[in-house]
Amino acid sequence: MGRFLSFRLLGAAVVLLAKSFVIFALIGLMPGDPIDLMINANPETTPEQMAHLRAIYGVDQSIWLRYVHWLTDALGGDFGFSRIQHRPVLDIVIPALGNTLILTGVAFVISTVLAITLGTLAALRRGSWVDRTINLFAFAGISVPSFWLGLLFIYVFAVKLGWLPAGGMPRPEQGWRGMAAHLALPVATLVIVEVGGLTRYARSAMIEVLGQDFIRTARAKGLTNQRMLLRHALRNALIPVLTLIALQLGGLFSGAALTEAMFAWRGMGRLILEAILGNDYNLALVCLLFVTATILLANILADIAYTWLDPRISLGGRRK
Amino acid sequence: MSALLEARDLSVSFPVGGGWLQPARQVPAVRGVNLALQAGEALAVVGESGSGKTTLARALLGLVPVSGGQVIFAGQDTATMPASARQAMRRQVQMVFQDPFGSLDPRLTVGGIIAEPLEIHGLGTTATRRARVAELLGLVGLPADAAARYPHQFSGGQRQRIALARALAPAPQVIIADEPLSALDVSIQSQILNLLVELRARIGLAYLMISHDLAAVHHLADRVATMYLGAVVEVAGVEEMFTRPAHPYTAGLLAAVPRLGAGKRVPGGTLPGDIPSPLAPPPGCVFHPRCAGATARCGQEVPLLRPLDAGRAVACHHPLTGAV
Amino acid sequence: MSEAAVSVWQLRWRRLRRDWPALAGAGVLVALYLACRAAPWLEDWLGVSGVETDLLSRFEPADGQHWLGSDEAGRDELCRLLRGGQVSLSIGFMAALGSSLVGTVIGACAGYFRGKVDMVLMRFTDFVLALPGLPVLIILAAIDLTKLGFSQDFVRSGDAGYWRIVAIVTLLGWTTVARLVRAATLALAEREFVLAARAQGASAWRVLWVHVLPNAISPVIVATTLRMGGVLLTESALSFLGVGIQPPATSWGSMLTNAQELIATAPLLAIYPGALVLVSVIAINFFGDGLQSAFDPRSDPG
Amino acid sequence: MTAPLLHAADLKVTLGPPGAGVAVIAGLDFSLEAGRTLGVVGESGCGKSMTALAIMGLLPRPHAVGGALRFNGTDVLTLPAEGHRRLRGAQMAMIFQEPMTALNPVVTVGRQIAEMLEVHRATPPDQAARQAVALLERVGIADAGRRATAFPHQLSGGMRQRVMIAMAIACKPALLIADEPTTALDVSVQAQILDLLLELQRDEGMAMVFISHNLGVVSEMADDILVMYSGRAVEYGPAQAVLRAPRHPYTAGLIATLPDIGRRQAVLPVIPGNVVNPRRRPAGCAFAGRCAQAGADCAAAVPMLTPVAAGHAAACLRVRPAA
Repeated sequence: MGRFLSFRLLGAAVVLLAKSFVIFALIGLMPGDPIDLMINANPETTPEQMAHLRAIYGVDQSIWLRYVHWLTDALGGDFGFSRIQHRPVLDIVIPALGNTLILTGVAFVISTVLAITLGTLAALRRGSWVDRTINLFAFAGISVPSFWLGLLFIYVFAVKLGWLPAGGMPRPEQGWRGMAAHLALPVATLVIVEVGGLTRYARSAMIEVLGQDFIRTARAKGLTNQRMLLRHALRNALIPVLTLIALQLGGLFSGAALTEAMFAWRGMGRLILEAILGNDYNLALVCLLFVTATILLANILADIAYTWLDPRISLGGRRK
Repeated sequence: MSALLEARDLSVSFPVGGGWLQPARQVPAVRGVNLALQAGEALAVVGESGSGKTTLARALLGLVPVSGGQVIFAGQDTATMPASARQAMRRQVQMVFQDPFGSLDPRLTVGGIIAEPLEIHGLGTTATRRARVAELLGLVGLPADAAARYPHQFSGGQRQRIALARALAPAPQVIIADEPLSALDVSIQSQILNLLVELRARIGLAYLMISHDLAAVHHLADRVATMYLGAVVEVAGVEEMFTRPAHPYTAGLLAAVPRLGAGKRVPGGTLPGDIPSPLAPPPGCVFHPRCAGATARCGQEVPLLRPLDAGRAVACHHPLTGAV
Repeated sequence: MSEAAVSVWQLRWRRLRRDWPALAGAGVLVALYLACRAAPWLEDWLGVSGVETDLLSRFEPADGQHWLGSDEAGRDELCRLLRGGQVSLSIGFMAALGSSLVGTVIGACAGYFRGKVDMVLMRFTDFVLALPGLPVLIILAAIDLTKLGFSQDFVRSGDAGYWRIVAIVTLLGWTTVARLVRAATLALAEREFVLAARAQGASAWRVLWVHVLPNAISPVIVATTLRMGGVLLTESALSFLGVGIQPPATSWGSMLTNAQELIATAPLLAIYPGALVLVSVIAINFFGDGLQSAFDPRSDPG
Repeated sequence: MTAPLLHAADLKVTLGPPGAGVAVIAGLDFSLEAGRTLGVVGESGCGKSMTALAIMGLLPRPHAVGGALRFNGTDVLTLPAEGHRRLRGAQMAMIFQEPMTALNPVVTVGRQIAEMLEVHRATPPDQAARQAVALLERVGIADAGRRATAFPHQLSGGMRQRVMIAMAIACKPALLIADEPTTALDVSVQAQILDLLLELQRDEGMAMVFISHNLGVVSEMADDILVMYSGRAVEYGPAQAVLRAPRHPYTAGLIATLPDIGRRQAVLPVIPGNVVNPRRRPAGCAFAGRCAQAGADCAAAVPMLTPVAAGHAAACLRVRPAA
């Protein structure tokens, strides 16, 4: 286990390094480097001053050199400053990461539990009206543009009915009620968007498992339906579902980014969008790396859960 | 007479596991097999799953990479022969597979499937190919209009006939058949078995038949080789093998075949245990843990395949002598 | 014994023909597309425009001339929706097709050549798949194309905006198809009819073209269809954020750019484009799902 | 004479929705005394596996059943689902063809065996686990204590089938149904499993329904043989009588068509044609299309199972009934 973990963490570090370079390079291709922005702010800059500024900021160097510089500083704990907020990037990123984890965590737990329950129900009542209703609901969830759904929620529940806040963060003195009220709409949006695909996947995984020989054995053993489902079917059906969840963590985050933007939730997604659209590249870079690192860690956790669910898989994902 | 197709000290291993940093382990599937198929001969290879018989067949066809030894076709080493000679060999050596549902491409018509070897080897024109397909369909007992239909419109036995027609298309000298009967219903097996016998008599083919069905082998083969854990343990003419097996494993296999009309079974006398893992073969004779006649020597010294009497060889320190 | 020849595709068509939600989905899509193509004709007939701004008739309610009213710049909402739909649907189609082509090539290479090629390509696929999609898309959408050597003229033209969206959605969208094709190719390589062709000495090219790809194509068709829905959603999100289709060109997504401000005053203007995206994606998904069950290898005869 | 343990009277099974169903069993009669073995032989699609599933109450849905199927005097076809569930595993058990897929891949074999005792005997888990180890020893698995903690993929095919058997006999059922139990196994392992089944039957006195396409295997296991063709019994009687003096042309053909190790023939006698698809079963005798003795009368009506000797019956118009 220890060996596996250190091996995986090392692998994740390598991937993170590769991603940091890709993102660094991509951001370098965006219009308006810091010098352009300064020049725009002060049209009287002379070419000599421009060259000088470029040298100070290192913009005249090759992308490799700039990357190595940035990386050395980052490894030393210095992630630089945010251009818009004039604060060290880490001071902004850490609370935002916490907010995102609250939002996505709640949405993730609800959608996973809901998907597995609905998927199992649909699989058991295959072809019935229950199955068809769940299927329709799932299709609608997959097909709806999340930001548009968020808009409708805001219009109905905040503008028309006034039941819930249209967005923003709860104040600390509002306690858990404030948290719940502010979370309700973004979580509902995220859950509806995420749960459709998962439900359909859980359904087909369950149908697959229910058709397996060992389920017939379980019935031949005279087990009750409940025991057959909980002890034999569910755990086997969870294996492919978990794979999909692990693969979709990046997607979950993307969905969260849009939802955070809609509901002014101060999370990583909103921060990244603001940073990119506001040309705050250093902030965007660090945010993206933190998100990537979180996804990689979650994937390692998924792998560990995988070996626990399926004894045929050895740690490291190899089938024995 | 020189052999048409021959395995010389042939070994095949498959890598298992391995990743970015760990090297893969090699699992030996075929270990130093010497076996020669003469022109016009029907040679059967029998053995249980894990004996390496299918891998041997695929190695002879060049479908899996060989890790040691040689495959000789018509006196030439296939590893060093020029591409044109290899293509000629592929025309001369055809294969029939076990699963008649998997061995025919569902997207092609039966005519297209049978004509494919002709196309690959550039034999004939479109018109002559069509005529050849009709001729082949007749040869394997299918109506000529079958050519326009698709494989899923045929039963298992009919599909195995189609697979045979495809194998016969380029007029080969050898057909390697890997368990050609085991996926078929009992009443269909004998139809195909008869067809195989009849085709051999009419065309003068050589067969290499891989099978675990000893009764079918007895019906079809001239000579039989028994394999165990990747190695040939006994080779003999079919009558000698079935009446006086020399290797205890062959004898055990024969004894295990259920017989009709022998009355209800009396438990006892069966081969104990399972075939061992090729990753951890027992020392000495790999069969000794399951052998009733094993001695201390069997646990230490690997027996070599050596001639016993005319046309018969056995890899055993204490070959059996009596009849069963 | 004189049974008619029935190919696998004929059997699949028979199954699809009985699947009314799938047929309804396909019907809705075709109807939407034709309606979108008819936008210029409709504009002439009604004497309105979905392009020209008319600041004197902003926020008009629906009437005989403006069937769905007019928007914040006085353009006819219906005609604008139809023109936007042309762009959205065609981006969906092009990017889904592009993703499939890229994915098929990468997946087929990985599955057929295996070993190191497979390992490298699949690591790359995982890498792309694990990128936080939307932020990377936004960065890609904002990239200064002149820094990549494209001419100023091209970059400023409307075409660049269209093709940029198609390209970036393709760049991140091929992974599903690549995985599917790889899995299908790997499975097919073990099938005995592929072994049979190899035993005949068939070239790698022939094995891939005659035996592997035709048998691997059905999951690709399904994935391409479903991918179209995904592209529509992505395009609308990017345009909503202001980095997608740029004015004067329009798409359903770009019509939603101002939706957040309009939601309180003119909610219908925010609802229409999103509803059309929803309807199209649902139609695509129903059709794709129908294709999937019609193409299910388990209902195919061997 | 006491009532038989298992008795089928005009058993009919139709699979599929009403109106579009396929009659996979079209009227079947047999009975089985306690402690004896009924061998059921037939080719694919003849309905032999469906007979087993009907006894166990595991027929795929939707289905319709007809006739009667009495187990210990109770008609299991009309038994409520819960009542049938209580019988399964406790009084009737079943083993299958593929021991790999028939075992749950993510549960240890010890737990899978112990579960039987927990469900049907309410045995406490620790005690059930100990009994599972004893059962593994009973079916000839060496080092049973360690094997009980293994997962199915860590065992060989033969050992997995032994695990299935241990599970099946855990509650000492009166009836064991073995559906092609050795088809997926090698001959040497097949012999071991057949021996094990015979020893267990001798010690526990359970009755067995032994289903196989392999006449040789059935002949070694069965007291009585039921030969099925296209959903019906074509011949039924004591094993030796059926094998030595088959009366139905299908049985006779099936026996003649098998290559015999002791005797090499130039050409094997064959049954021409293909196995009948139950969807396209002809009126009259389903075998008539492949039968050399068939005449116009064979297509007219389904022949009834008619006694030809003591306890021996065949369903063919060409056999002369016993006096």
